Amino acid sequence: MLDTVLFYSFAVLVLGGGILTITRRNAVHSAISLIVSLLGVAGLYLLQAAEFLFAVQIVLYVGGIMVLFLFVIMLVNLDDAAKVREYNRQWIVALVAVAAVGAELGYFFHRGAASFHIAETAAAVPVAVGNTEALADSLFSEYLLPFEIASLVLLVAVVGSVIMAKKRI
Amino acid sequence: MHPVTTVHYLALSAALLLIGTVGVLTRRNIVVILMSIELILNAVNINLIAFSHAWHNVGGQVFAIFVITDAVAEAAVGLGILIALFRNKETVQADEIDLLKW
Amino acid sequence: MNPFSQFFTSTDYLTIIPAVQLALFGCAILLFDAFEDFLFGGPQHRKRLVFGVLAAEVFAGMGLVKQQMHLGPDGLISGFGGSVTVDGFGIFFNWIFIVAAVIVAVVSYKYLEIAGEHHGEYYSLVLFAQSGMYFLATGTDLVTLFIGLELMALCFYVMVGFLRTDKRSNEAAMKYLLLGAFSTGLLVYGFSVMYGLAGSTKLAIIANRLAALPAWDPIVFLAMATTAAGLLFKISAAPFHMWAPDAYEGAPTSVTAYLSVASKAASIAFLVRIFMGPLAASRAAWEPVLAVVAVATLTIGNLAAINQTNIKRLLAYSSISHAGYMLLGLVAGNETGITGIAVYVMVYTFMNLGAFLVLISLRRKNIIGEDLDDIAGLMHKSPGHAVLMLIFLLSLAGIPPTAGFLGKYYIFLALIQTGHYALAVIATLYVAVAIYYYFKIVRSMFAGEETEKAPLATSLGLRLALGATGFFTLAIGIYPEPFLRLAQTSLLR
Amino acid sequence: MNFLDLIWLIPLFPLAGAVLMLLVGKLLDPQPPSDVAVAPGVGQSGACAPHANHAHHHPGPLQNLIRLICPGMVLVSFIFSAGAVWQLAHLPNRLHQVIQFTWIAAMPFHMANGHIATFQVDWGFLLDPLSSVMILVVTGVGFLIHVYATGYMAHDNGFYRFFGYFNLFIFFMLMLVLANNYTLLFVGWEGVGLCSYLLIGFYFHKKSAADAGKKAFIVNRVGDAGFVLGMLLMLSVLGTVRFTDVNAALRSGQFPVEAGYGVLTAMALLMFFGATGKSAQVPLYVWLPDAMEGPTPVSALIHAATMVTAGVYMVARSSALFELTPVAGMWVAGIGAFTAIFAATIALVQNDIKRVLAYSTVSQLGYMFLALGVGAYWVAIFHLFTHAFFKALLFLGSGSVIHAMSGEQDMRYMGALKKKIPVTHWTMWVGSVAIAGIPGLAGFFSKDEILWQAFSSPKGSTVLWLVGIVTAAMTAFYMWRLMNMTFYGQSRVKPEVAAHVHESPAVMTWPLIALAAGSVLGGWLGVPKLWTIFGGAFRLFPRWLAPMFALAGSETEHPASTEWSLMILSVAVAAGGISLAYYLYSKRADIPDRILARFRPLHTVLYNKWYVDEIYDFLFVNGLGKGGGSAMAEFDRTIVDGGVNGAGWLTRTSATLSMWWDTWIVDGAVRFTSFSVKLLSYPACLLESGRVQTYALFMLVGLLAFLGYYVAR
Amino acid sequence: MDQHILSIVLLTPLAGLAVLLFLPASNRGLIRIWANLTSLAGFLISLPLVFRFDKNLAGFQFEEHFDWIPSLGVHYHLGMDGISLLLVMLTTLMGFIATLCSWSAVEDRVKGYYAMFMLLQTGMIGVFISLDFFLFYVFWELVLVPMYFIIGIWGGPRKLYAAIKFFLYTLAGSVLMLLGILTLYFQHYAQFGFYTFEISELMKLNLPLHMQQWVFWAFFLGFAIKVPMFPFHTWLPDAHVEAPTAGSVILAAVLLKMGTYGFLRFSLPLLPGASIDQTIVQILAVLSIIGIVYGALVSLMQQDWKKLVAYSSVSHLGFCTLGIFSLNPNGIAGSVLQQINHGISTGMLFLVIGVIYERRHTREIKEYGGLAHVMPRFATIFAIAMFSSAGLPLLNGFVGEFTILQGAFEANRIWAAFAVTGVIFGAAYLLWLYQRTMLGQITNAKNLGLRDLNLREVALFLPLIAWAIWIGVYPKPYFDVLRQPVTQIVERVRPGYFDAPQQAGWQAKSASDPKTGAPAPLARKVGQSLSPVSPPAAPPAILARNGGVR
Repeated sequence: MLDTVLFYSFAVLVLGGGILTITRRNAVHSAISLIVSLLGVAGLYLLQAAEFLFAVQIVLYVGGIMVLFLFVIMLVNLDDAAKVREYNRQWIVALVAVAAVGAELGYFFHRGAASFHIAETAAAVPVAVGNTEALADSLFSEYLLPFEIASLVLLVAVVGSVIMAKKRI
Repeated sequence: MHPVTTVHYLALSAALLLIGTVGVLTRRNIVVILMSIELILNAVNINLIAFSHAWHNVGGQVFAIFVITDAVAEAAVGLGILIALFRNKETVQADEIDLLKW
Repeated sequence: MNPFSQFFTSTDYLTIIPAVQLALFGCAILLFDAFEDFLFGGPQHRKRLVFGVLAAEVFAGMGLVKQQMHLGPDGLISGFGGSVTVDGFGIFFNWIFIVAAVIVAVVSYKYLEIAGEHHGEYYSLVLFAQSGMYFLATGTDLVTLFIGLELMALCFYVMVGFLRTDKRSNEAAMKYLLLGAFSTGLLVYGFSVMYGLAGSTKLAIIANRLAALPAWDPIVFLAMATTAAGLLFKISAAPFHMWAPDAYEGAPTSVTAYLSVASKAASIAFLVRIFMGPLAASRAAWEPVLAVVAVATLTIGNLAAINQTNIKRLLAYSSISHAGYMLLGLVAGNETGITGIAVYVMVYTFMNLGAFLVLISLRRKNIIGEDLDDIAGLMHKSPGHAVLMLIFLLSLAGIPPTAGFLGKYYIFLALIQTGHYALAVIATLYVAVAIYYYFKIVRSMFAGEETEKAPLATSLGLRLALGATGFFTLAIGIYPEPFLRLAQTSLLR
Repeated sequence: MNFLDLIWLIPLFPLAGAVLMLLVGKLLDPQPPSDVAVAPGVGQSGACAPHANHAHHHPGPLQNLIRLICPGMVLVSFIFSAGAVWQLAHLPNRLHQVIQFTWIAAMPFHMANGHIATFQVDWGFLLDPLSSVMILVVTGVGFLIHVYATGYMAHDNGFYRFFGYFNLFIFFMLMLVLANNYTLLFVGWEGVGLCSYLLIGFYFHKKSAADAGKKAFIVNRVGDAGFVLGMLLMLSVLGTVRFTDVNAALRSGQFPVEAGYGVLTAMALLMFFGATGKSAQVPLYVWLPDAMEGPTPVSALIHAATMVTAGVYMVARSSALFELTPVAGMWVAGIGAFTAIFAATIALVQNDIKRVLAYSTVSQLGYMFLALGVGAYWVAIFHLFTHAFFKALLFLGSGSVIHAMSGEQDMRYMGALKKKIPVTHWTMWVGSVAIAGIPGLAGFFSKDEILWQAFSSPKGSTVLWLVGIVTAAMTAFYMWRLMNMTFYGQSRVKPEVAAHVHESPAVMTWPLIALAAGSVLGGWLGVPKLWTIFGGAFRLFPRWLAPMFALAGSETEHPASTEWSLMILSVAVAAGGISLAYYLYSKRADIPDRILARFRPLHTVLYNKWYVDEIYDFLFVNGLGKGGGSAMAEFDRTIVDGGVNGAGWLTRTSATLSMWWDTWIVDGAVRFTSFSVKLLSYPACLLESGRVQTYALFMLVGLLAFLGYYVAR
Repeated sequence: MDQHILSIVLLTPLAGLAVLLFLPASNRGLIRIWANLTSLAGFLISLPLVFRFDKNLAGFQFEEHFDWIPSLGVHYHLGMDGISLLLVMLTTLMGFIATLCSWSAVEDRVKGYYAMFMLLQTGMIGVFISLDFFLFYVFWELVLVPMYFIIGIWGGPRKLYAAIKFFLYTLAGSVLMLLGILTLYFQHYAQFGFYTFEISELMKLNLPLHMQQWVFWAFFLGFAIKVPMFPFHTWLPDAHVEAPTAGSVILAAVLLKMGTYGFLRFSLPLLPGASIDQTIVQILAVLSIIGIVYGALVSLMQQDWKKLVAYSSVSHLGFCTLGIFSLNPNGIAGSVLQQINHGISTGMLFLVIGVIYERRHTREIKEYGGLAHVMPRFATIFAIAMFSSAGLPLLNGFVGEFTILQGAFEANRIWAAFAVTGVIFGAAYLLWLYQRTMLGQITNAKNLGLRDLNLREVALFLPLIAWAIWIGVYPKPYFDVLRQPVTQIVERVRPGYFDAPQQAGWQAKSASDPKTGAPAPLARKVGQSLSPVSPPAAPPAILARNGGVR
């Protein structure tokens, strides 16, 4: 029951934050709303027994968003941003299309809920170790390779953003 | 009240996905578009975590970590490019960058 | 005994040798670049870094050879608990990447020097992107594939925007990144659903699980549709193609070449892995979807190319249409079709690279050299280039005895074999449309009058690369047997 | 010397002459440098005189070589022919065939009855009584006309060219008559058409001449199409085109007349259609009068004596076929009779001396077909034979007149020439008497025989006879109108011409004399059966041809008195015509004008040749609204402006339509396709708006469509 | 030598091309001489084919067979039968003449021009001697490119439009044809278990009728566009008008024959069921007849000299296709012969146009008139070309047309009746053209100073005229050469065609065994009651000098 209440609360946080993110005229407000939304997601992680990710989400991700936020401040003249049009010309079409996709997704989940029943009833493997430990186990054995690649990804991200952002290299 | 099932999480994630999509499609400010993309990736993460929970394996969580990594990397590079763009064009409005067309 | 031995055996290592080589050399180049003054006396000698790339490719190639020699009895080596599987398919595609990377590397320095953006990071990005591709071609785990894709994509975002002072380059990179990220979102959403259905990220397990579900299961379809949206974006299939012309046009031409060839090849490999792997069981559901996409891609690519006056953009549209042909191979989906894709990718590599190389030669100081007018009268100015370009264009159009014919031929073959007659007819008719715009270039080259007299840019690397692409474009067409055998090794087991 | 086995050489002599002339003739007969015809108003200076087309130049000494070679070749042919015919007479079956090689050696085919036969055509020659008559006529008369032409053409440019064509014509004509099968006959058939084209258009700087040549060729082609189809039908039914085989098949009794084989009738009519083209019968006669644009020797040789009779020869050659198809025979007779009287009416009022003769020729050819139609094949050939003499004579005579008159052809500007050109006069007098049908001269014998056969043959009828006799009267009248207007009465010669009137040189008059002799004597080879006193020798002609026409001569029995009276009637009619002409044109020259005034509409119609050319123009040539003119000049203009002369108004309209169709519909469809592809390429481009979010929207729409596909499935 | 003679013939132009590439582009004289030498060598080298060809052998001769792409079942398989022989000889001769006629016509980019011709030559020869469908297709497409350039670079004012139209049109057809080829390929695999493009192998297929029909239409598109048959002909006038003279000559003389050759070599033998299908035959015959009449009618209306001749090609090729789809020996043999004839006569007509174009640079008919006065030699040669084209007996056109008409008549009398009108129109438009340009008075001062043909130009025509007369007077060798292949095709399409009872009687003396061409025993089946014609009681004595026909 508590789960349910918490789920819905977080859901409101997530969706509300999301909606605010995309509707706030001021980009800084958007960023703050995004943080709210991300926090909601973090809450959901907690609900789903993904404690490590919860931590990662808050520490890393939200921190990362702060970076974004700073960039925004660095880049955009807020006064100017407040004056220009917020949405582009195609927003109605876009909304209709998104609504249609939403309806279709609803249809799919409605029709296909059964496909997940197997997942629901999967034999519960007792969690012998803590979440973080299990994650680490998995990450460094089964997912060792992606982990290594991820390091390259981050390297490229660093190099790339430096190349792009620096005036002279 | 129904118990919260995986499908609930899916619905939530789908809703977030759509919100992010709306953001990508309608907002003019590229920074906000990047934020919307973060929303989309978070929707994916909700999915992954929910499935991970349902399947009682951590594969989904690990996947989510990589998605987060990717989100960060993309954001970094995206902002880098944005800076380069801003330096040349003095704008961050998505529909004002249309030098290349047709 | 090494404590890591259970996670990182020599077999595991064997499966990733080339990627490791590439990544290490990439890092090394970064370092060398950082100390260039100290190491080789200044930025003017930066082009020596090309040798770093070449060395990396040599090692990567040796790695591939080693892998080839150690293929198991079932024709594959699996490593990292099934995260990566080296098989003929992967090796074949990696050779393509090597070819593309070598050619791009040796022709880039001149171009970048002229453009004033010759930096060492470029070469490491080429290598990092290639190691991403490596995992696209060999990955058998959703996570590996995903992260490999991102590695490649990120490198390309940066490379597309490499001309940082050029508005068009900025814009191209920005667009590519925004759309790329969006498509990644869709793709990974599909992956998450797939994971949800199977409870695992290993393709083999997913395949087993999905095979148990009905072909028309809605959630499978959902997973397929979102995954497809992401993947089709990468190969620039309609209606996910729209980034391509802009990105191709804005990017440095050498990057465009790399992007249009290697990135597309890697993505198509990825696509084949997913659709012929986990999604194979629901072929009935996706075949018509992909068929429509393929036709739409052909249509958009060919039609839009007709009006172009910018050769680069024209070639961009043409490469969209080529994606359509490759997709048709997947639609046919039998052995011939897969071989056809492999053959197509192979010939496409040479001919498309070749065409872009000619464009690179046209880029001179103060001359962008991308417009139809810029190539006008090329026959007078440089008959060699003109004839080579003609060969590439003929090949792109699929006129025998050039390589391109063989690629198209295989696709038609597969379509006919699987009874897709209507698709075959459509595909063939678009050959005629394609001729029309390719010959706009030919016409300009041979019948037009020169607009300027400046000699073409040239360098040793460019000459060698042009020669090699020209040679292979003709050789595959005239004596295709060894190349076909090579492509046939790529059959998925 | 075995001439019989050398008959294949007969055509080759003139061919050799032709080849020689056309290849090296120019060396023998150098052309004057200013031999360029330039339209008025064009040209750089006075250096090119506008009257260059009439420039007389004085021949070089080598020209005499041509005079020797070309007629000489024909003479050699004549000698070989005569030798061969002489030897043929000694063969029991009077048939000799030389097959040199297989010409068209094509493949087997299925005949109409499902049997397999091989389509092959010999390069072979057949000498039998029929072809022997023809080769003698062709080489004999041809030689005389050659000789005449050496004089007549002496001052023309392109002397060598003329003789080259002339010899070539003889070659083809000999091929035509010597061929042993229809297809080889067709070679000659087309070949003479070609030479006719070349020779009519000899003065090719004259547009009217070039037009006439083209008209002749194309009208002939129309007939040829029928001939070709007839041949194909023959192959299909009989499996062969070789005369001997065809005749043997047809006479084998497999196709009894009673059974009424429609296919044979079709075959015969198709052949006959071909003949109407070549032999200038209704409806395809229109080219012949125009063909008079050619030099006069050409008119004499080709358009009177030989080529135009090819149709007669061909039908006679196919007698076995026509025997089996009474319906076809009826058509032949009917068309022949109609043509005879029709052309005669036109000839009554023409003023151009050559045109009178041209219509006369058409009329006489009508007689021949009349004879063929009623089954009197030998008579047709007989008339062909006699006609060759007197009509060639008349043409050459008229040529001599024209020569004397410095090119004047209009009889209204002649008169009283008898004294000035006596030889011409006397020879033409003989010819005119002969054609009029006065006993003792050639024309009488053949024409009277035709009339008699038309009356008495089982296929004949009183109507046909009546038409024939009326035509005979007209013939006598218009010929003597010609004689009177030309040689007698008051001189109307223009003064500037009158000074130069002179008799032609001997080289021209001697052939006239020779032909006149032929016109007198030729008829005596076939005197009427009634004239028993002359005995068999004087019926050599029917006897000679008898083996050819198995059923010929089987006329129904009539009392001799009937025949005598008819004969006397025809002579009377002829005499009447001559007298009337004398009275009207020599004695009371004012009457014709009054008659003309009285019957102006009729005269106009006749003068304008029943407006057939105009009707054809109206129908086939786009002379719409221009054809009504009454003056010759206007008529010419009609043709000139007609453009597709002889090809036709319908043709032209349909060609225009086709062209329109091709441009706008067929090619239009192509261009529309490419246009629409190009058009469609704009939306494809415009999708690329450059706005990144539009791109994203399209991606979403793509996804939407994917999912929608599942939903809507 | 004999084993590789076809390869040698095929590769001679390529060898010439290889050398040409190393000649300096500035030295035009050298390039011209070399190009002419090469094309002459190409012709001379092909001559032994004629002498070594054994007309009595069934099947293919001079065969060469190597694996080319074993994994696809593609072979380098060359071979020649009578049809190929004639067309190859036409190609090599016309190639030489076309090269020679460009001597002074082309001043611009001479090297490229000749290079294109050599490439074209190889492609065309290859088409006619390939016995592997894949190889055939490669050559088929190879031809397009040089032709595109010849039209597109050295052509007239609208050359680019014409060139791309030519290319697109023929390419569209041929790629569809490729689909047909692939269908056969897979059907063969399905039936025999291995992949091959060998024609001889594909002939063993046993296809259901509906599939044959589909494949037939696919082939049809490829071939009909090339021929071109109505309504696919519109590329032809444009291409001809814009092409340089030599291009027109080759295009008309050889390239179009690739289409008819395709019908003969592939459509009929590979798809006998569809080829005999009444609907298909009717459609094709009607299209052919429309082509004959329509092409002639449109010719009548042309104001452009070259366009007129181009449309006349549509008409003539209509005869060729009509002959083919008469589906009997005479139709087919006549068709092949007519293809050669058309090559000769239309080639000459285009050369004629080229000569005058070189002097006056216009092809408007009304610019001319009375040329015979200033150019008598030219006028003579034009006349011969014209009459050859109009089908005058003793020139080549007649034999072909007549044989075709015979075949058509056998198939359907109505066809022949319509087709024969083409003969009339043929004379009409050609004579009219001749009259408007050659005869009459000179109406344009510019024409006064035209010079007559020089020796080189006369030399262009002489071999063609000689050939025209040869075929016109003694076509037997051609029919002899064609007998075997045509018999095979007919046997294939209409099995038992030759088993019909032999017509007895009149022809007995000259009848020969249809299959072997050898004299048959005097098969006199006396008393066949079914036959309306029975042997004569006593055939007329024939004193044939040579004792009948061998």
